[in-house]
Amino acid sequence: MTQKLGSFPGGLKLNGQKKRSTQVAIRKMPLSKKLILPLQQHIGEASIPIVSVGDKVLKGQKIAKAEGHVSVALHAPSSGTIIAIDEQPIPHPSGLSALCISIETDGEDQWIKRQPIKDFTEHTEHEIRQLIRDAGIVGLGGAGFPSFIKLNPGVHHHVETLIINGVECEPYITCDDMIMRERAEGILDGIEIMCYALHVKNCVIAIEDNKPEAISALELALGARPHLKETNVVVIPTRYPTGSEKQLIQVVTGKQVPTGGLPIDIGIVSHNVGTTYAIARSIKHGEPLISRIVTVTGREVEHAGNFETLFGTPMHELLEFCGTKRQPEEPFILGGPMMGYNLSGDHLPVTKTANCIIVGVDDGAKASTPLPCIRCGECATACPVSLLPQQLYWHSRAKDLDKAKEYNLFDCIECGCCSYVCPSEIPLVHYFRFAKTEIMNQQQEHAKADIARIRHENRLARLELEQQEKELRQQQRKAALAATQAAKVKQAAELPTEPQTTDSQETQ
Amino acid sequence: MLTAILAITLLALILGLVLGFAAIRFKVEGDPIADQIDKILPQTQCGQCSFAGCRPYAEAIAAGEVDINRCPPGGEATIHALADLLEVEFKPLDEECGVEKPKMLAVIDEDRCIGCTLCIQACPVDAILGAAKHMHTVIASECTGCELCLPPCPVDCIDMVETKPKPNTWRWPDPAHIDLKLGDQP
Amino acid sequence: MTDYALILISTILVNNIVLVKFLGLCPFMGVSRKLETAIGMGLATTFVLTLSSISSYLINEYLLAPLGIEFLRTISFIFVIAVVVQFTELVVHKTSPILYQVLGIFLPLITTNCAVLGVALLNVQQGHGFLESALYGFGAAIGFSMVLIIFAAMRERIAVADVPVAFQGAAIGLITAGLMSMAFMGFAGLVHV
Amino acid sequence: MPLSRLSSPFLAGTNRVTLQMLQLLAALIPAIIAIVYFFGPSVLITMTLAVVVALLAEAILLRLRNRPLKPFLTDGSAVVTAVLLAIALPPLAPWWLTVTGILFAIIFAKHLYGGLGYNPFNPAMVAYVLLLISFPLEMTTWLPVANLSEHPLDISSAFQFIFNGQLTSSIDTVSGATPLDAMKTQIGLHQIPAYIFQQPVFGLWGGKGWEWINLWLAVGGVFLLYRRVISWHIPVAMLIGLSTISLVTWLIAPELTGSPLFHLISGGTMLGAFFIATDPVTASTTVKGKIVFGAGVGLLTYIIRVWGGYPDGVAFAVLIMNMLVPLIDYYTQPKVYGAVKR
Repeated sequence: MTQKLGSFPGGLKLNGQKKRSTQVAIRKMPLSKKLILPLQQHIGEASIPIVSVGDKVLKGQKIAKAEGHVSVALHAPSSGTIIAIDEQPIPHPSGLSALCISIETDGEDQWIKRQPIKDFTEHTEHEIRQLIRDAGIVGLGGAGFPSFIKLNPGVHHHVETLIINGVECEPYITCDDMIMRERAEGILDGIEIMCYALHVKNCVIAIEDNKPEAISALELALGARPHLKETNVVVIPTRYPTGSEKQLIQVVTGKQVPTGGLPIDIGIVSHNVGTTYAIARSIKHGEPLISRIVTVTGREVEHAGNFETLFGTPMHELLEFCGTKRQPEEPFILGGPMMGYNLSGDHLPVTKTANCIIVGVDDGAKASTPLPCIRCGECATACPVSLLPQQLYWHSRAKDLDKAKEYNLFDCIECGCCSYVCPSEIPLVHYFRFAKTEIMNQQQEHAKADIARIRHENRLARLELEQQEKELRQQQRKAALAATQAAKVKQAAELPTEPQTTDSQETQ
Repeated sequence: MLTAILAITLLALILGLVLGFAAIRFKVEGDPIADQIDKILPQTQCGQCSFAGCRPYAEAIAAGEVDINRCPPGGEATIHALADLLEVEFKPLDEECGVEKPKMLAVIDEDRCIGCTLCIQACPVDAILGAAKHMHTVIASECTGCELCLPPCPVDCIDMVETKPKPNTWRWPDPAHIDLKLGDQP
Repeated sequence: MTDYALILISTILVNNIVLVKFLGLCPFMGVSRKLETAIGMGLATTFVLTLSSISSYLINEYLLAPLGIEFLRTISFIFVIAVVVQFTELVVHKTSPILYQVLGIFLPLITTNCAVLGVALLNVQQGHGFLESALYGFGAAIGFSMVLIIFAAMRERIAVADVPVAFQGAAIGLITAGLMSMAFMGFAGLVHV
Repeated sequence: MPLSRLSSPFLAGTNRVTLQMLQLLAALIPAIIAIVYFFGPSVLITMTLAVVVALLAEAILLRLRNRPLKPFLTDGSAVVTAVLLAIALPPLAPWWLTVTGILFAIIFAKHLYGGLGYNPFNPAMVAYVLLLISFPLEMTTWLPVANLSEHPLDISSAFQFIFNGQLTSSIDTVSGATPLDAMKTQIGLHQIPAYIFQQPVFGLWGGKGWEWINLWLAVGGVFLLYRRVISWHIPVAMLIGLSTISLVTWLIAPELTGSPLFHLISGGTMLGAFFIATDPVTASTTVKGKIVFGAGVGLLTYIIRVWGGYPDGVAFAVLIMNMLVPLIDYYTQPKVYGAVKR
């Protein structure tokens, strides 16, 4: 059933470089000695540790609980003992450190007792969502947004379409492709659970036309499940960045998510195929999210491919396992070549949002000195969100952040199309990221300044009040004194013979 | 000659009337500009601009008595914002008021604090918790780094600590500075 | 009717008060730093210029001419313009205090704006009737505001350009104004007034 | 292997400023050949002189502002400005005219604003207008194409004329009006266009020789469109703008000026539409803005040509629209994805 497809402006035709890592099936990364688990592996509040140093934990045991609404739990990827809960460098463009739990594995890899659910329809949607939250499931497409929130349609929203995002439009990354080829059954189980939780029937699995094997695998699996007749595979023309949530919604349904709004506002929910599979595992097999498929590829990698890797595995072990010719501290890319960021630390752990590691981009950009912007408008034509990157660049460079906000800076999805087509090779996305963090920092500063002003004004008011009370008390005392003195003088007038000096009391 | 003088005085009379009427009709009260300026100032209430707090400094600027570059905590960004608002030329920070330094937080060394409450009275935003003869501590989220609590402390147990950026408050480096030297980047 | 249109075209485009007749240059340079203030100044000047060119015509026609005291023309024109500007200042102060603060000294400065006095005197010199002098004042003001707004938008962009330090600010502004007036010479001869 | 970018994206396309400028120069070659064919080789001399002076001025200025020389000299923007100015100038323009023009363009119109990318006015047109206003005589003396075909001008005599002013070969009259100029002066004398067209300076539809130059410029322009160096919005908007207003006035008052076709292929129309108005630095950048910009240039060109004081209005029209670009860009922002209401 070919649905009429919409499209979005701009975008790029990129060389997929996918063949490199899809020749071999998904392999399992052997267990490593030490696992480092950052507590902040998702968007929202970091989770709070519930274990202490020295505890023995089993595989799949919860070691940190969710904190606040937008947060999920964290589980031990393998059995062992907790050796440290301290600040460790985490995979982040800043290279800074954050609170992590380190586990020394004992090699037994012994599972905790799991409660798989045979028939999820017996549970209410709320219970299903709680189970998914307790299993620590987050969006595996790269953002890491807690999935249980996107499974809650809320009171006044009716979900019309569930989109399963198997587009994977960024070059080099193939983890979604391989998971669709080898684990189509698991994905369909996940779809059933999500359709139940969202009360939705119409489900679309969107796949780019450069993944024929994945398309056939899923269509075969769908054939065997007649009750999923409302679910169908939709083949999307290959174009970057179709995989971005808003652009995919525009292609599949032709509708646009309002700025600052969520897809649920127009009755659409989208999930990554990896997340769908993880949801199925958490409900049907009671397994929390403790590992994910990571693509390791690039010119320097001998056995490029996809690896089921436990979270916390140090990246350099993964790279050595694939035979990468790389000196320590040599930079590599985490994520895709268009939206990922470069890291160089060796002991950085694999986290829930690490979908791909690239060592040596083949057709990478050459080092160059950027020329000034000639306002040619190529970037505006290439922008899938129809922004004006040349104006955003102009104002971000001038640090005129209000103007940058006026030109919808925060609608920029940082896809990199503008930097790609820029004839002056200006790092446009870098300017926009700088402007965004500057604006956010400024907003925090203003919020703090407003609080400081209120506290200052309250303090002045309080001091004012105390001052008035002191004066009041002084007046009362003076009045009382005057009264007593007057009484004395009257008394003295009646008994003229005994003059009394009263000034000594006053100065007391 | 007489008619000329008469004509001019007549003209003056009529127009004077018009102006008098207009002056009454368009009376203006309050000074909204001072609030706008106050909104821009960083509210550290530190007094480095030689005014008792940010509000007095804002009122002085609105009245035009003082320059816009006397606020070290606000630094260049605040001066740029004030220059934009008031349509005046940007002037670099006045050295005499102090130099722009990264945001600092006051921390009390708990071994040496004797609970004398002098710093509590000095803090313009009540960011120090404690009572007489009891341990004092600074509320980190409320401290504006104005350093007013340093002088009154008899045992000098308060020192300024730079705030370490965390991954979610980290800011991307400014590409404008590294623009031309990009070639030799790693 | 067509000659009214010709007056308008000639005052706005052909001999534009700022770029061709080089009148009213100080507010032109002073208030063109930001677009919003330029628009505010444009409106204020249009209001003042139209009003003052009408009132200066009336005074010249019904006060100075019958009494034969034309030699008082300049002083009385200045007088009227000052009053109109003071009136405008009160109105602006009341309606938008921000514009009042931002225009600052340039609002009272309209009194000494040579364009305003220039238009009044040119009206008399060219013997315009009542409607003609009103149109002439209005056209000159529209010309002034239009060029001021265009210039302000350009200066906002140039303010961020990598201009050599010696030329930043008013210097590059003057050069840009010079190039603009060169471009406006294209309209020369458009209308034979 | 170090990464070449500080942050993503790490891939990059092949589009470069230098490539764009080279393709623009390539697109000009057929027209240059036509000019040499009709007006003799003098334009080649003017062009080389302009390019040399332009690069020299650019080098000195970059040195003064201690900017790296190599990236800015090789981006080709100075060469393009020089070539465009040389084509716009009369073929036998004296050397000092070209030098003053190109120096003014590179120093005042470009580097004073910060060099490539920051100048609000098109440097070539600023120089052309400066020369047109300051040296009207030299700027309006064109070799009449008619007698050139009888005894063509060779390179040495052209060189002689450009550098020291006298003419060795037997051509007596040097000064002759351009077709546009001739049309305007004749109209001034209340001739009707049909009769004016019989004069030798006019060819089949426009000026003799001029029509071919404009056609070859249009061919170059189409090549640029095909290579996506320029977008179609500005040239199409300008040509449509020009032809609609000329069609309207031609229907109402045919005696006022020549036919729309005449205006399309005479003077600097095609050069303006495809090569000058589309200069990305000084033109509008938004899609709707480009259409407004192009239409504006077309309208103003026609108004100045027919009612203005100067024979060809393209230069003035481009400069005036360059002035309006910041305003146009501000008011023609595209609708952003998910914009609820604009």
